[in-house]
Amino acid sequence: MIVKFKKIILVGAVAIACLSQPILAADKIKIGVISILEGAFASLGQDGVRGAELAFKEAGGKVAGMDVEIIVMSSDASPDSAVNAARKLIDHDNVDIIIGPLSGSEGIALRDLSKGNKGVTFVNGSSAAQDATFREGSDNFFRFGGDGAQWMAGVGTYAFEELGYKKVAVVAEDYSFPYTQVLGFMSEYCAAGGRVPKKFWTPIGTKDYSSVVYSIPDDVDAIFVALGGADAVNFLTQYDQAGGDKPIIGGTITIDQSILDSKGPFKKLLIGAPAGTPTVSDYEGKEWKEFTASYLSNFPEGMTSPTIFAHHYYMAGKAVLLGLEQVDGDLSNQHKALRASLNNLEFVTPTGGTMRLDENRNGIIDNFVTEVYEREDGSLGNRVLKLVSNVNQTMGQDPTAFRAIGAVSRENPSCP
Amino acid sequence: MSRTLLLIVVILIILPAFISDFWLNQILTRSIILGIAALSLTFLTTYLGVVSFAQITLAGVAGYTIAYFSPNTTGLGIELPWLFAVALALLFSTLAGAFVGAIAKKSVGIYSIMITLAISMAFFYFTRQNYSIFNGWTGFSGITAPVAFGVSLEDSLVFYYATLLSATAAGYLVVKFTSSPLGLAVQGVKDAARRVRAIGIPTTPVIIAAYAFSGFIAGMSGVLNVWQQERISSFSVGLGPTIDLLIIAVIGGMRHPLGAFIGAITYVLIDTFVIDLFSRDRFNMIIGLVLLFIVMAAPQGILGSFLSAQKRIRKYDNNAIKRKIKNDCEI
Amino acid sequence: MPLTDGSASNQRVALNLKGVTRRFGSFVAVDNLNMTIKTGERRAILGSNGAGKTTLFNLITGDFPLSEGSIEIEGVESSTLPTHKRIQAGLRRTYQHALLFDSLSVRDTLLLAVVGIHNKWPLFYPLKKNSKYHEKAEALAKVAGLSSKMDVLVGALSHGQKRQLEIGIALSGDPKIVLFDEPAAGLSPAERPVLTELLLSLPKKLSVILIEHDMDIALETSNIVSVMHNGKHLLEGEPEEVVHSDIVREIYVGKRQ
Amino acid sequence: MKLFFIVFLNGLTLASLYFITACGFTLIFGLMRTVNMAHGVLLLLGAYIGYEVVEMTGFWVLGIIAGGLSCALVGAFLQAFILGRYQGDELRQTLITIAISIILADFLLWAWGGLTYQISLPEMLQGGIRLPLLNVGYSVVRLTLIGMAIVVGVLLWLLIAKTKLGIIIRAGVDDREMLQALGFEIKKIFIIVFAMGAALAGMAGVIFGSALSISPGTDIQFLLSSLVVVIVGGMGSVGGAALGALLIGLAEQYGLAYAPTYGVVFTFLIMVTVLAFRPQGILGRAEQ
Repeated sequence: MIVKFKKIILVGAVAIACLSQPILAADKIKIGVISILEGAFASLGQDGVRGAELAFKEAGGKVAGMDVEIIVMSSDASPDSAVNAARKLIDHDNVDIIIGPLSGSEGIALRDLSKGNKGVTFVNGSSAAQDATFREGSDNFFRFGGDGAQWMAGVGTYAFEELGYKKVAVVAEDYSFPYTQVLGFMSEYCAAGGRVPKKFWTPIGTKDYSSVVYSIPDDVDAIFVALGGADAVNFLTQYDQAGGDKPIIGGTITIDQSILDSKGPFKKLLIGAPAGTPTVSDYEGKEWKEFTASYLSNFPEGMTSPTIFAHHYYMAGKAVLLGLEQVDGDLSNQHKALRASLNNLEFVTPTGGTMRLDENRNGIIDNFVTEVYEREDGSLGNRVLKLVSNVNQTMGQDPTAFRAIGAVSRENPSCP
Repeated sequence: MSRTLLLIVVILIILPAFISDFWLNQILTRSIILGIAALSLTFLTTYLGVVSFAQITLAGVAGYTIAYFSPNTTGLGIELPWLFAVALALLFSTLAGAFVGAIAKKSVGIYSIMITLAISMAFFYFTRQNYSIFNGWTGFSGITAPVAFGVSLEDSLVFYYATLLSATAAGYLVVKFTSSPLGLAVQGVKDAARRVRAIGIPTTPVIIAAYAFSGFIAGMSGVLNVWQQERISSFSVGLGPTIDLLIIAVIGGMRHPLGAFIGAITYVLIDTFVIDLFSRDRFNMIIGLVLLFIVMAAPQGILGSFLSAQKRIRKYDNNAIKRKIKNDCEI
Repeated sequence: MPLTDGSASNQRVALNLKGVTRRFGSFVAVDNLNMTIKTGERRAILGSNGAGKTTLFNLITGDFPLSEGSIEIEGVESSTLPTHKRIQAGLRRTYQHALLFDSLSVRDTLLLAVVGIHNKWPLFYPLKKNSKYHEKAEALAKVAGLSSKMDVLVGALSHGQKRQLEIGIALSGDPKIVLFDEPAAGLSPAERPVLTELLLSLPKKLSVILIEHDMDIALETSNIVSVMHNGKHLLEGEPEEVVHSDIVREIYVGKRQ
Repeated sequence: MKLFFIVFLNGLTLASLYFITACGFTLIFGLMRTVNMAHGVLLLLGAYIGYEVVEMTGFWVLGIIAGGLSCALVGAFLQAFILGRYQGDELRQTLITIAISIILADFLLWAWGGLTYQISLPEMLQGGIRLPLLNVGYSVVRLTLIGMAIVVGVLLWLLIAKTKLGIIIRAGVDDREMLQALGFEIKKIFIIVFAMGAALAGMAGVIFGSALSISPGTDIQFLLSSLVVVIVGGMGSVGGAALGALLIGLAEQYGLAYAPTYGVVFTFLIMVTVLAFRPQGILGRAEQ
């Protein structure tokens, strides 16, 4: 027993020695980046990380005379994993600022986490659920890229007025981001006089949409599709195979370049499809060309042009750098100065607009109404139809009225 | 072993004085919570002889109950005094355990694996799709640990001790349960179910009781988990955590309640630091390889291998010591 | 060596089997079997391997459901009762191949056996060290000759000790009918007289059915003998009479020569 | 009413797909009592390899063969060098297949990335035709699935009922010890069966990737659907797999059409109901 006792004490002592940590001197800024680096969204998440890294590379890896250390953590699209990643960054790596996350529900989770971690400033990556800032906002959680509803600005009006679609059916995934996108589309579309008789909320990862395809009412003029990745490919393929010929209106990630680059006869359905997005990969603007060139030279292994994720993580990184520069790296008093400077920040975005925050710490953005077109080589791309400037979170509507619509859900909004 | 256990507990009590908050929250506390969940699995495996994939589901039932009946930022649910919420959570997880037992009562071996896996997936999809109780994909967030008897469980040190106390209680309950007549009957069912009936004890209630008890233990972990994570969602009851729990139980070894906790700390360390040591992209491969290695090389898990190695060494000592060790190893 | 007096006809019926039949697919293991066991009766069942003897036991205890027929235990129709209810009604059995809880100790096994036969089973609370259940378990161990092995794991017992434990379990509570399935199988010549002694010392009011291939033990401990062949109950009678009947010579004794 | 019939057809075609994907799983389980948790990832592997081959050669059938063959090789390797050592230790085998599926899935993500792949169909299977009575367009490849399922089912039935290997397999389902006692090289037979099961998974993957699409995560979905199909139909029975696939396929499609939100849950409810009343599955034999 005594031998055993000694052994245990020894093991315990070694363990304690291993566990104790040296306290680091604060002569550098630590920034954590959370993105999805595993599972189906991994390649998108990697592009998000590239965006953030690009911002810091352009700044020479320094801000306000201090070194910037970047620590990347992976989540897996689940709110739980995003929170775990953030906890590790906060408690273990002692980061000052967190950039991320990528997807809707993760953003809501980090906003809640931020409330209990006032010593850290959270800058959202590309997560676009409305509620992350609009309801129950947190004063150390900032979002420069806007939400999924803002990303649809202009589309509803365009569909009703320019394309003359009187009735539209909705097919969308069943979680917070598509809810927000549908809200963005419908709030304009319904106000313009359009009707949405039927909404299909399908579980994410649904493979077989055939029964949804056949349930779409015959009398609608178009289908608003807010599906991402494989879901979009599957739905469109099956719709095409079933002989479907209604025009498509795309959600922001439905007309993503990765889907336009996928192979299959379904693509002809997409030609001419309008969509809303804050990021157009082959936008002709000067700032965007510079941004793309910088992206390509820094990441030759990256995508052929920056995705919406790279774009938004880049803006987050840029905002952080500008804010830190303004306050000269002063993070005292729970980042009070930095927060104030972020709230008042104005800078030129890669799409040439001016980024600034509203009172909910949510970006007022420039949004594009785009159209899928066939390039000369037969591949598909997006071209800009319309630029909608200064889109705020209430889509230009009266804030009180907008808020009265209530939190987005499967049933809300509704205009059958 | 009981003396060793005592020592471990003493070390765990003084440990917080030496470690950072991160180690306390994210490594120790999280390990112990996972360990309690794994204990509910190793209990079933060791004493009833079935492998249940439904333990995360049972923990989830308790977790969702706490979320629903506590203040949260979701706008769903009813606020109850925390003691009521905890009592309800444990009641529901126990009942859910009984339900799983009632469905899986006739199944052993791989059949029990498949059936419990299917049940847990049904629950997972249900939570993901249902918004009126479970708030779907997003789940509940902003749940905070209560102030219990004047101290706030939100304080990480207090919470750590509460967790440690719960783990000790869970271990004690398991030991007590297994030596009660019902616990003996559970072990009897594992060895020879027909004989249990032939001494006048119906096996169905015994099996259901074992699952219900495991539900209670899993529920303890579910409650603590929600308080620590401050959130719960369909992901918390998905296939990932379900398989993780099995990995934990296997790594630690299923022969002794302590194995669950050894497996948990090992898993948490890998989970937390592999991303630092190796490429973050290949994290799952590392986990898979570790699991493969342990299953192939040390089927009794870390604790099991340690115990049998210890036995091999002591074989050469005199008989008295041998007997002592034998007793030690079997609590 | 009759153990009961001659007034068998006045005795109560402990176990009544009527038209008991069990089929496995097209194979009839027990075929329309009738048998009445009176209280205090000691009956040996003879028959070659595959005659359906053990299946009959499994039917009586409810390990297998009946295909046809009925079973009355102590006057109560029990054909559809689950095993544990029949046990609680006073039925006990041993298994041919010891069916025991290898991971429990002898004490725990006997405790379970004692606890199990109670209708309101005190399963849920831990038993106190000196409770009546412990006393009863100790008593059973004494009968079975295992008092010194109380804390040994059943898995570590010798073959003979396991058989003793089987018998100990079968005598727990207040048994009315005990079915012994080849209790002497695998026992050494030295152990056999001990078993005979044990069987002979059973309380007089106990009804016993014994399957045993050891003729000496079977005849010595029984006062009535049944012969089964191909699932059928061929005949029953006084031991001497049956053993010397032509049928038995042909199907059973004949085979041994 | 029209919708009702179309959804029935959808259910039937989806059931065909489920049947094809579950066959390998139930075959391996039936003979070897191995719960092959790597079934889904083998399916994904076959699909990726099939994709590459179809892209390279342009021949769809070649893709199916390549997908099947490569999985057969991987399966044979797994059984010969890893799983075979623990035959009879079912829990450990299950755990090993879980570990393998984690490793392999990560490898596939590394090799093929997170994008969605669709395997190009031959000209004649592309697009849709108009169904006569219902007067709606319907995908040709989906209709073909019914035929494929029948072919797979019949071939498997012939193999099991008519060939010597089949007789051995059936004997093995009933009594593994007997096989060994009769002097069959059970190790070799197990390797062959596992390779066959894996090949079925691989081919199913290519078919799946052509009819729908594949991406990381497909493996888990199909492991789960195979599991449910096999549990409902009866573990280890090909007929059971067909019946289970039919039930699940129909439930899923009717769910999707009439109650999209809880469609997935229906599937699992059917399973729980079956389990509660018939734990061995509808056509399965009782566990012992």
